[in-house]
Formats: sequence, C-alpha cells, structure tokens
Amino acid sequence: MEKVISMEELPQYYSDGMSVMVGGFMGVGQPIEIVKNMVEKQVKDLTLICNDTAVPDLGVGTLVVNKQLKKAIVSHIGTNPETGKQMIAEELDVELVPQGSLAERIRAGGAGLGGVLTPTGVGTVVEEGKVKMNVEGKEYILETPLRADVALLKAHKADKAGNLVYRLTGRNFNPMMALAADMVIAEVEELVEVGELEPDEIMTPGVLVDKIVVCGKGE
Amino acid sequence: MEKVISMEELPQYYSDGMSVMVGGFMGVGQPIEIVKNMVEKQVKDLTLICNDTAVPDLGVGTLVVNKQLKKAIVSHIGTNPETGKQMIAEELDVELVPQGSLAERIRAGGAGLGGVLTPTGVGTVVEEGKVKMNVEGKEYILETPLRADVALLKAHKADKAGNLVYRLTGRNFNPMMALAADMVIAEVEELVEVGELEPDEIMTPGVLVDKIVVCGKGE
Amino acid sequence: MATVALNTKDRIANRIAKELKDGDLVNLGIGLPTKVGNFLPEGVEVMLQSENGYIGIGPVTEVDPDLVNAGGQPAGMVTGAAMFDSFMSFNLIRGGHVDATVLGALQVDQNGNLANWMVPGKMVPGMGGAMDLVVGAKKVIIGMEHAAKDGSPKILKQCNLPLTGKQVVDMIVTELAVFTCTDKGLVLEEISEDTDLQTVREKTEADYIVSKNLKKF
Amino acid sequence: MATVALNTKDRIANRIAKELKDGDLVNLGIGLPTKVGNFLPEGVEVMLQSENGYIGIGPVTEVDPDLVNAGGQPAGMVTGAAMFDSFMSFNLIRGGHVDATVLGALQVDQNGNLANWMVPGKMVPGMGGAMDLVVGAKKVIIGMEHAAKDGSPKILKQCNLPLTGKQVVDMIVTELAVFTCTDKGLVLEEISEDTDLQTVREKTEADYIVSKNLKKF
Repeated sequence: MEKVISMEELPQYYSDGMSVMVGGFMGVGQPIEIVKNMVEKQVKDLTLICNDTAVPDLGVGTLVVNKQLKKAIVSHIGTNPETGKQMIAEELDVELVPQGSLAERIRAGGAGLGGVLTPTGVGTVVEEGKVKMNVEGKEYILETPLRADVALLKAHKADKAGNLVYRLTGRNFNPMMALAADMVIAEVEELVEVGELEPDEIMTPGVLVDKIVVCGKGE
Repeated sequence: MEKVISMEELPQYYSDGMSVMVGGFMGVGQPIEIVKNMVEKQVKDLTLICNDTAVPDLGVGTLVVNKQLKKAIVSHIGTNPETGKQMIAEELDVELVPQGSLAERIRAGGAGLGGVLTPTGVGTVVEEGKVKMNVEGKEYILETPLRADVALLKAHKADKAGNLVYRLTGRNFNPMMALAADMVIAEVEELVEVGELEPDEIMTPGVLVDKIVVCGKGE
Repeated sequence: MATVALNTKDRIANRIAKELKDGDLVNLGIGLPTKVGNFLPEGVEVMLQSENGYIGIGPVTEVDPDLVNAGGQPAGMVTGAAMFDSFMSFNLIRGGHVDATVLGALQVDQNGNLANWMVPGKMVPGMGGAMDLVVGAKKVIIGMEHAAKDGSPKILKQCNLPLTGKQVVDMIVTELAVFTCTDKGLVLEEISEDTDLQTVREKTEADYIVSKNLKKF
Repeated sequence: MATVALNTKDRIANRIAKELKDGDLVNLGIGLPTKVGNFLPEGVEVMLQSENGYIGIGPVTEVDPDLVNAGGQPAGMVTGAAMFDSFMSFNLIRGGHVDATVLGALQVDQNGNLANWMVPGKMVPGMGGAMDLVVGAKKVIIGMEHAAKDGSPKILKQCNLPLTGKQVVDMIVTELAVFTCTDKGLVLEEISEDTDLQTVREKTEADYIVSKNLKKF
C-alpha cells in the first residue's frame, strides 16, 4: 500500500479518453507538475472537469492549447481565449456549469447522491434539458452527479498515508474531487511522516487518496 | 457588533415554541451549559433538531426529561429511555431521520437548496410520504431542507469575531448547523483575540456566528 | 476629506458603497465592483467574500502564490480571515449568508432580469459564480455605466442576451441614476448632480416610475 | 498463537475478521461487530471509521471528553487519524468509500433485506447511521447469533419488522453458518465445525442453496 510514487510512475494511470477532475482555481491549487506530465505524454481525448480552463500557458490551460481535450465541464473559460476559439470551431465540447452547481455535482458524485435541487440557473439556459421541481412554492433545477476516472489534486502537505492539508485559496475544489473519482492522485509540496499532521488539521482523509507525487513548490 | 455575551444575556434569544438545532453527538460537542440555562428558564414547546436525545441526565436529554420538547427531529433516541416513553405516550412527536439524511437536510437548509436525492431509506418507512425519483436506473428519496430559529453550537475555541475551531469528535453536526438557523449562538471553551486563529484552521467562519458565550470546559 | 472629482467608475462605486452596512458580508465582482471597497463610509466595515474560498479579502501586502481573488489576481487578507473550500463557499453564497453582491452587467431589464455572462457568437466567458450569487445574495446591486460604449441603452424593457438570473436584481447604480427593482417595476430613486430627468429618460429604454422622493447623488 | 476456545460472539467476530482486507476502511456497529477489530489476521491492517466524524479508531489510552465512538463511549485514535464533521462522515459512508460495514440484526431475509432498528410498540432506538451504512458501504456483513433468545429464527423468508434497508446484505455470519446473499438467493457457504447441515436447516427459516464447496469454519 505504498502511496508515494515518482512522476515517472504516473503515466500508467493515464489513458486516452479518460475523464479527469483537476483541482485548482485559475491555476492556483492546481497540480501543475502532473498536468505538465500529461502534456508531455500527449494523453488525448480527455474530458476535463475543473473550475476553469486557466490561462493558455498555465496548468489545464496548456491541455486546451495542446488540443488534448474532447470535452470541458467548467464554470469559466474567459481567461483562456483558446477555449472559446475551439468551442466556436466545434473542436471542443464545452459544458458551462455555474460554479456552485459544479461544486454540488462533484460532491453529489462523491457522496452517493442522485442529485441536488438548486435555484441557481432557474430561468436561464442552464435549466434547458434538466428536470425542474417546485418545492414549497420555489422553483429548483435538479443538478445531477459528476464523477471521473481520475482526480488530480494539489495539496500543500501530505503524510505518507495520504492525509492532505491545503493552504489558503489552494483548497478550492480539491477536497470535493477527492471524493468523486475512481483513482485519486495528489501532487504535494511537502511529504511528512504519518502522525506529523494533527487529526483536526487534516482536510482530506488519506483513505481517499490513492497515490502521492512529491513535487516541491513547483516553479 | 459585540458578539460575546454573558449567560445572563442569553434568555432574550429564547422563546416558547421556537425551533432549535443543537450540535453534539451523544452530548459530546454539545453546548451543555446553554442547555442547562434553557432548562433553568423553562423554555417550552421546543422543536429540537439534533443527532440524538443523549442520555436522561446530559445535555438535550434533560430537555426531554423536563418535558420542554414538543417535537424532536433526530436520528437516534435509544440511549434516552424517556424519549421513547414520551413518544409512545404521544406526549412527544419524534421524527426519526437517518443520520446521513439529517446532515444533508440541515446542510440543504443552510445552503439554499430545495433538497437532495439520497438512496438512504429506499424501501423502508423513511420513504413514506416523500417524493421518490429514479435517476439513471436507481431509486432515490427527496430529502427536504431543515432550518431552525436558533442554532446552539459548541466550539473548542472562538475568536471575538466568531470564527470557530472544534476539537476531535466535538465537531460533528456543529459546522452544518451554523449555516441553517436565523440566530447562531456558540458556547465556547476558550476565547481568543481576532487574528490568533490561523485562517486555514478556522472551521466555521465568524460571519455565521451571531453570539458567543464563554463557558470554559464545563463540568 | 477634500472633495475630489471622481471619474465615472469611481462615482458609481462611491454611490454603491453607501448601500453597505457595517458587518455585512459582501461579494464584489471583477472590475468596477471591486472599487466599491475603496469608498466605504467611515465606521462601516464589511467582510469581503471571494468565491474561490475565503472571507476577509484585504490589501495585497506581499504576493503569495496560494492567495488569489476570484479573478485569479494576487490578493491579501485581513486579520480574522477564514479559508474554506469551493463547496463551503457556495453554501455561503447560495444559502443567503452573503448580505450583498455587486456585479457588472451587459443588460438589466425592468423585471430585474440580468444578463452579464455571454454574448452569443462573440464572447462566452462563462458564468463562474455569478448565477449562484444573484439567486443567493440578499441584495443584488448592479454597478455599470448607464449606456453601452456605442451609446445604446443597457437598462432595457427586456434583456435579449442570455440571462444570468431571472428577477434577481434589487438595485441598479450608474453614473446617472439609481434605480430600485420593486414589485411595481423599476423606480428611479436618485439622479446624479450633473444630469436631469430628461437625460436619464433618453438614455434608458426601460419603463420606470420616478420616485416622489427623488434625490440627487 | 495458542488455540483458545472462543465464546459464541468471539467466534462470529473471528470469522468476520477474515473478510476484511489490508487497507480497508471499515465501519463496525455497536456490540458484537465492535469485537471484529480484535481478530484481524496478521498483516491485515484496517482503518476504522466512526459515524460521528473520524477515521482511525484506536484503543483508549486516556479518556478525552472530546473523543468518543459512535456509541458515545470513550475512544482512542491511531497515528494518522483524521477528524471531520458529520456531513463529511456521511459523504464517506454513502459515497461508497467505506469498504465494509459489520452490523448486528434483529432479522435478515433471503432477499438480503435487513431489519435492525426497531420493534414496533416495544423498542425504537432509531436508525442512527445504519440506513446510510447499508446503502453506502461496499460490503454489508451481518454478524449475529443464529437464532433469537427464545429460539425463533432470525434468518427468515421475509422480514416482518420494519426494514433498515432493502436488498442490502452481502453476507451473514452466525456461530453456526456463513451465508452469502446472491442474485439466486442465500447460499450457505460454510458451517461451523461443531454443527451439521441438519441443525442449520432447523434453525433457519429462509430458503437457501448449499454451496457445492461447503466449508467448515
């Protein structure tokens, strides 16, 4: 049950056509080094689930530029013109999801729920094709679960059992994604021994994390 | 915006017939001193939302023994025989909710959702009277939001802005209840200055907490 | 404080700042709305929330790669700031815990509908957190220039761009006017000191009622 | 290890322990199931999860008022334990992150239905986390004495007490027998060394198939 692996061992978990959740918000709290490795290895036809497509030269933004995505399920693409360009050219299928609904859908996928009823997007294009329900006089949209084959997280610290601690706004979508994929891999800045993290300080329990790649602070 | 109040100032937030969420699991992580005060003040006809009714001589268990409850929405009453007795005598309306569904309902109430679809309780009495939905071939029950007039929390530490830190299994339902009531009052063991808690260590942001009562470690 | 002439955006931000109350939890959108924080009246302290997971945005004292605002730009934090994940962030936003949000707009209409996330075929940045903010925040304030760059009105009878939210706007503040959205439709509450009713009427497509207590700002 | 005669409950716990795999996340119910932790085979380390919000239940070294198990009793924690709230606890349980749960039962039936939370008019402890555990855990193992105290069968054709879950049980372990719940119904996989097929048949109301590879335990 050794969880710590090297970057060289990582590609065995990639496959063309896989769905992949990637933590991070505009690249912050994103496993930049793992993404670089995926660019290098030219994994293709990916379905990306992420908050945004960052910027062209950072993190998941480079996957877009490098045309490795088949589909992107994200809340925002405005900072990466390449995403919009590929979308308009119909080279890339972009499903835009309100940020809160994206968080809900990932959590629902990770928590065994069939969906949640949210008021977000009622009366907008977001409701198109979705079940709507009225609960106590208010309209809601049923947002359904999202899961992925692989989740790629970024943590500040990990212990060897996979317990994770995030730092500041690097936390964002990472804890939810840890619940919602068949294989969960964390890029971490610092690795410590089991027992060095306080039980109350741990933000993602190690049982959710399958593999850890130690990368330092990155560039 | 002074949030710290004394126990003597607390009763202004009580009213007969109010609904009250109380944190704690078998009394652990429960605002025991505030509950004692509610017993003393004989607040009555309460609707209690809590994981359980503890034991007869502890925390919310004493509210049951003292017949201050009209209704209890809980997942477990087995450790307080008085609850079962009053329920069978039809003196107390007990709504038993699966523990995970109780957590979901409180979170939904606090997060503006219309409900969640859970597989928990399908094919049992729990589904009676509830909407059922089939999502991708699996049956789910719609569990609807819960909110309360007042939430009573117990935290290990608070700063004067109301930022809270819980300790070990004292956390339980407290963070969710902080989201789901009109008035949120925390009993805390220790009060510190704003800035003494690390931003990453805070488990409930102070904006959710209206009042703080400092009680030390209790008995 | 010496009176200085404010530019258009600052004037809008300055007026919006007066809507915020001491202790409010506030979410400011990118661009003009961000400026509102610079004009808070004395004695009014608000906590600023950022969709990407914290309360307590403050001035940038040193650049920390792990600390950015919802626009991905370097951010700071105030004493007492609290961090959390995106899930909790939207519990707060959707659950009515944010007292006010200030957002920009492409179009607003007299029914309180808002369009601010895409122009079909031209620009599709995505909604980010905006759709959650407009349904969840207790007060939705739109801060924008009164007309588009080509002079066409932005306050319309009916939005024709895809909506961000339906009947969600509470107040519109431009360099010319302040409107509230009510059950009876838009109400013109204030006009700026250097304009008049006629000018506002000409630059506004929407129907509106002029308040009996019309004020100048 | 010297062989010692085990009492009924320990024998059941001992057999169940062999079902757990190294690295599993396991939730043990109150009572008999708790004993399973005492009988793990060498080389098998599991992490125990507690509904009230942690992973890593360990022996009690000192009583800490903030550290209890799901029965409200003083608990300990192992090195590497992680704490969280009830909401996260049930994300783990319902979301299929718990590899196995061991629970007691009042009744189990040949369709894998389970009743373990109330006896109408007599005893209504409530379901606690049991209903979530049975739908969420990857493997649901029932550990119980084969018959009720009055000798009446507990493994039935059909439960007549209110259900905890429908078609949720994967395996039943008693002091006499091990059954698996399959699409074809119950399969008797093992009988204990000091019983025989006839005795098991007499004490079991449910229909079941006897495995071709019937083993002794």
